[in-house]
Amino acid sequence: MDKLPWLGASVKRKEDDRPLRGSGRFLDDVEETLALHLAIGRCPYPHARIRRIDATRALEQSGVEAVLIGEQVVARTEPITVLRPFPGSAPTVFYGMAHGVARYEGEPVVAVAAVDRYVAEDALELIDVDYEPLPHVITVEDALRPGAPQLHATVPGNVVVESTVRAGEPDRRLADAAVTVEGTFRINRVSGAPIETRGVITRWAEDTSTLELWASTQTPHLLRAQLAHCLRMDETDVRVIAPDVGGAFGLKIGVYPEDIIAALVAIDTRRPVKWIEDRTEFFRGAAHAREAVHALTLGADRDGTLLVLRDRYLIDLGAYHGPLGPPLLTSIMLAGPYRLHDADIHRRIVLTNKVPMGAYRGYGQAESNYVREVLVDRLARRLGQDPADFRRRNLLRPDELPFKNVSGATYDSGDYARGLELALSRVGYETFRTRQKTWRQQGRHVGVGMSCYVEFTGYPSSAFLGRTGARFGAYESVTLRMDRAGRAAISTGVSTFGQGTETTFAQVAASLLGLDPADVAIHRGDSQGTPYSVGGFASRTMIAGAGAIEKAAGQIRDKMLRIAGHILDVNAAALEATAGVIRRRDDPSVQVSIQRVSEAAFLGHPLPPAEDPGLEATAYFDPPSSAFGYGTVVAQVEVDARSGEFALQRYILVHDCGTQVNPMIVEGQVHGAVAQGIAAALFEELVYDRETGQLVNGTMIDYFMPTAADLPAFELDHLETPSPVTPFGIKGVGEGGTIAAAAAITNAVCDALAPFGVELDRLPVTAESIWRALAAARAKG
Amino acid sequence: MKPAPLEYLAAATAEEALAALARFDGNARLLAGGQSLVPLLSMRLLRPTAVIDINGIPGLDRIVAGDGVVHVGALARYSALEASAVIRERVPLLAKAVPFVGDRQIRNRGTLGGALCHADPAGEMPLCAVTLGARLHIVDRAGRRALDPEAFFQGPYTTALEPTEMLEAVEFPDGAGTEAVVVEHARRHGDFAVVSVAATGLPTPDGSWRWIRIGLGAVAGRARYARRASEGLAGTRLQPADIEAAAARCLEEAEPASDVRASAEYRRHLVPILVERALGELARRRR
Amino acid sequence: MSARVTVALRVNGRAYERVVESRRLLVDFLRHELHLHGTHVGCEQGVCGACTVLLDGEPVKSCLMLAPQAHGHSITTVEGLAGRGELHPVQQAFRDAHALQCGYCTPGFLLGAVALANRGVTLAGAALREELAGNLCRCTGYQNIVEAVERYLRQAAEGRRDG
Amino acid sequence: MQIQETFTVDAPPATVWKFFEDIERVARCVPGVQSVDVLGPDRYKVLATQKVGFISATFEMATQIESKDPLKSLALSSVGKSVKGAIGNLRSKDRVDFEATPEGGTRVTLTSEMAVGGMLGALGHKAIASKSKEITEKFAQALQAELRAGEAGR
Repeated sequence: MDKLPWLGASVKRKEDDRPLRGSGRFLDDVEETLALHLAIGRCPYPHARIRRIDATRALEQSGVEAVLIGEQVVARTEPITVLRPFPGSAPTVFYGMAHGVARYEGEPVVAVAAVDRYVAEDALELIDVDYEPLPHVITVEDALRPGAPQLHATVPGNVVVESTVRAGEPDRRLADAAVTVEGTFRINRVSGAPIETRGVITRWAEDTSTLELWASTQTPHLLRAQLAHCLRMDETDVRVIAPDVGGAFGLKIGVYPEDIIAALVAIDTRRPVKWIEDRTEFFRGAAHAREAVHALTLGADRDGTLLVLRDRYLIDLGAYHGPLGPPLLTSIMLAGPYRLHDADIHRRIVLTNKVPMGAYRGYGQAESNYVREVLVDRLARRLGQDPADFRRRNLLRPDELPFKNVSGATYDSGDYARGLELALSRVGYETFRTRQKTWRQQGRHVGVGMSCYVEFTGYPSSAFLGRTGARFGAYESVTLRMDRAGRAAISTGVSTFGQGTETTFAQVAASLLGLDPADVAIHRGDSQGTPYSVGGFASRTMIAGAGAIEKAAGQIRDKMLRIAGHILDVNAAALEATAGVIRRRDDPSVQVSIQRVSEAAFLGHPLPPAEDPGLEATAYFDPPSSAFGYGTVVAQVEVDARSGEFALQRYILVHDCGTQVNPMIVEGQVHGAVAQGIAAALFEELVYDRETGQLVNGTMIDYFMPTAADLPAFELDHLETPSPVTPFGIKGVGEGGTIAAAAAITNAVCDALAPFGVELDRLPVTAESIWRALAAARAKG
Repeated sequence: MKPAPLEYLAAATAEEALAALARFDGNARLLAGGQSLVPLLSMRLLRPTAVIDINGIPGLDRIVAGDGVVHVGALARYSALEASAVIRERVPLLAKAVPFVGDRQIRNRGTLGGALCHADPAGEMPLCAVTLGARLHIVDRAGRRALDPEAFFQGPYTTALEPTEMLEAVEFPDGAGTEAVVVEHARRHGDFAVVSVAATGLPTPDGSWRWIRIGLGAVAGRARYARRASEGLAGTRLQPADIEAAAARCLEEAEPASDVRASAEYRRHLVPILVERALGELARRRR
Repeated sequence: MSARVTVALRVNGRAYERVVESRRLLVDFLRHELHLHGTHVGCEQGVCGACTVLLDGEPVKSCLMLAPQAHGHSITTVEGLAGRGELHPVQQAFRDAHALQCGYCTPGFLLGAVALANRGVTLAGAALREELAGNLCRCTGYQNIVEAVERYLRQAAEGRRDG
Repeated sequence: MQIQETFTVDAPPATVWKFFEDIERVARCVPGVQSVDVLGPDRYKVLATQKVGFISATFEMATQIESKDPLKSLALSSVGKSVKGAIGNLRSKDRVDFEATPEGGTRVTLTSEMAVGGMLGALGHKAIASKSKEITEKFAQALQAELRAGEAGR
């Protein structure tokens, strides 16, 4: 392969100009002069029978055009499909609007379309819904109790699915282990909380019976597939367009009830319909994430060799399967970067009367890392070992890779211990331990905590996904076309939500075609005119997208070389494309510009005999394997042992995401993920009142998203081990930063308070939770 | 969410505002900085028939010192308090408290009077008013009255203000030469306090302190002046034992509730800690 | 006094006069009546700061004002920062430092930074982070935003010294 | 949140029970209740205004008698939404238990569980908790007063 000049370059982003000038086009920036605006009435109760809806007074209001109720939605649509159901799951019938029974506070019950949002909200107040509140369940433990309220007749006992992963001889190992530690951990329910909420615009064309839907989505094609199914339409008759997306983080995957509602209202009224989610709706409608309870056991030899892992965990799915499905990676990544052959992992996915769970950056991986790494530290303490030494002993070595973990995932490459050592050296670990003793004598409680992770990025082939029941593939696709001026254009179904794909895709294409990234235009996010696409999630876009670009660009480059060879009268094999020209490798003075070659392809001459006009290729790439990033976080905290208050003084992350297409963007992705990791570890939690079943803090006022003043400066180091199994050695990078935060900080606090024997087992870690843990430790003596 | 229908009136004078309040018969709201009022309108938790914008009333934001008091007009914005040399020198507690309020944008719009009328139990402005023993000057069409903070604040988000009355100004005692400290524990920067403590006093040349006053925020339905603790410190040198005793007394004032920010128990735990921290800091300020 | 009132104001130097519903939020007025879409809505609860504009030169949250309140005032939105084809120095600093990802919160940060420079403030580190705490960003972890604003404020200070 | 109030009156359970069969009279003891209309057997429409701080709302509630165990207990459930003031929903479950005291009086135990929905519930969480406690207390006081007045009038 020719060398790739733009791979590894910190090219400034193509995407930046629009939002910097305020000329970005986000969903609500798409103005529709004739549009109707939707307001959605939502169930105020966690669980209620809807006995009657009377919209008479609302329909009499001037400016009100239509009212939609659940009865109509159920009659005219199919329930929302699950893109990646857990194999064997019992279905939870989830329509675009509740009919008969609503199962979470916030479930759509009625919609009003009016000339503007203000009027629509006025009308909503005039609709009388006769509710009969039903008994509800808020915690997974309550949901499993005999006699608990049942959410769905299809799901007896509220357990959607129960499954086990076993490897080796876990029972024997547990019996043999010289030391075992157990812990029960509660992981908080959080929200990805992009600054732009969700939104949708629908247009119905009566003449062609086709629907156009603009949505703030990560997955235009998957949304189209699900929406068409729900509306009983053919995909071809549905077009989905994602404009600029103001942050997504996993919760903008697939179809949501509001998409279906807006489509039906557009069909009924023959008018464009706009729905912009407000923040109060967001916290009661957009996917929640992470909540789980784990009972984890680890066993080791006397010398500190990790022998076995056992987990019994419950995932709180909320009231329905969301459009994507529950996290699969919790089980798959529980073993982490350690040499572990024996495990027994038992999972139950449980229903509660809460907002359906969905994906969130690090889906499943942040959860399993937290429980494992916190318990690893406890195990090290029990053994009287330094937590760094314990990890050194058990981390997989480069020569042991590829390594198939207890759940069947195959780690491809990396030097896990090197990441750990680098992170430890950044904090000055050995010196720190000495200074820590001095500080303790002075009454200061400073601690360092570490957390090591391996990160599953990309999907290992469509066939693998198919075997696990997914209704989408692992591939990504592009159409690449040269224009007569010699510029390239990429059409991709991936939308732009901050991840930098427009720039990195251009860098890969430019490198392969001998162009400057500025000469590669990106058309994205429109299901019409782009090949079938899966979308931007699961840290898969760059891996799969680069593969598709490589194939398409290869075809175009070969054709350009043939045309250039014809023009220059040189064998194409002797030519190369670079810096805007095609030239002889051995004599660069013999050259023709790419512009001229493109023009020839456009005009149809001069072309070699039997060569078709045009320079255009569509390619799909289905990655054969996943690639595994890895890294270590080291956090340093100082804790006030009286009040529980603490300061996060340092946050060091060393990570390896393989080949970096654009180091500037990689660093930005890591920063953002780290901030979200810290946010979920220290600040954020969606709190439900167990008795009333209501969300207590569903506003930005009470959901504590951190500000610039709440986060430290992050210290980042990179390793770069190209993956042997992906195009250009790329590994995904968007999610890694979230994974190790909670454990590293928890371990740092426990380390600081080790003289008191403090153990923390719930998130978020707050001054109050530390104070409680201190009190518990003191009570234990 | 969007506000429900309402009428808007921009009052050019206090008389106009008061006349409008009377005309709407208790169903109108005064709009000052709007930083608490507008979100409540948007969430449709408040739906007055009208809002009466008092931002255009001249002189309502005056800050002047004289006759042993500092007069601060109800419309004085946080940013004006931050920038005011009079406040810095003569009501240093207020100057110390303002940076804890919200964020830059909020401080550019929010007003002292608005915050007092909102009467948030965790608010910094009620805390200052209570701690300093401010006088709140109230006006309606019939005349004027002045209230002490204890009489003005009646409970969470509840004041003695009648629907036809307007808070016109606040008088703080001239605190030239006093030192002041505000200490807070919050869940994130700029967030409502879990517990806040205000402490102020006048250091004397002999090393003792006079006019010590301690206030507690977010530990009851309204901000509390810790009278017993404060009086106990008069004339002391704020030695560690004095401070500890005062902290213990402050705890007696606390009747906190649990909410999403913290439990009542944790608030109680924090009270003496933050009081000690505030008084310790105050002691170190002695010139 | 009525449910509809006339609002006359200047936005980005240009005079506008419109009759609006009294209850209309300033941010909705700017976005949907004047079609200045660069000012974004993130919460309508006065927290996220995406709707930050300059009111007579000072940053305020336009979801916390009713449109009629802007009568007689001068407003700057992100569209008013730079002319066609060029970037304002603060925009350039954000681009250079990779201080934006999805870009939804960006206009609010830009306007806050411009107000700081106009006040002649040069801040860095923790003090700057506190100054920026009225704007939430979910993509960048703030790291590069802080760096971009530091860089821009330094530059602006140098410009003042040289000028 | 469940709130319980207990008081004792000097009248025997039979007298107390009789009073409680007149739901309209009982409902008027709830602070803030403006009107009670009979919708049908054991079904009522109750209009009540509640104020927490500067926020007030008038709720239109459908109240139903869920169970009656003469001389022993009575259970009511109410559900409704605000028709004036702050937008919100409200549901409550109330239960009254009667127990004869050795002195010939009746111990009345009032158990109330109230939930306020929507933004009102979310924002006023803390204030509403103390408010519902206050309502229950006042309700108990008013009942007691009514019952005692009844005794006096006997």
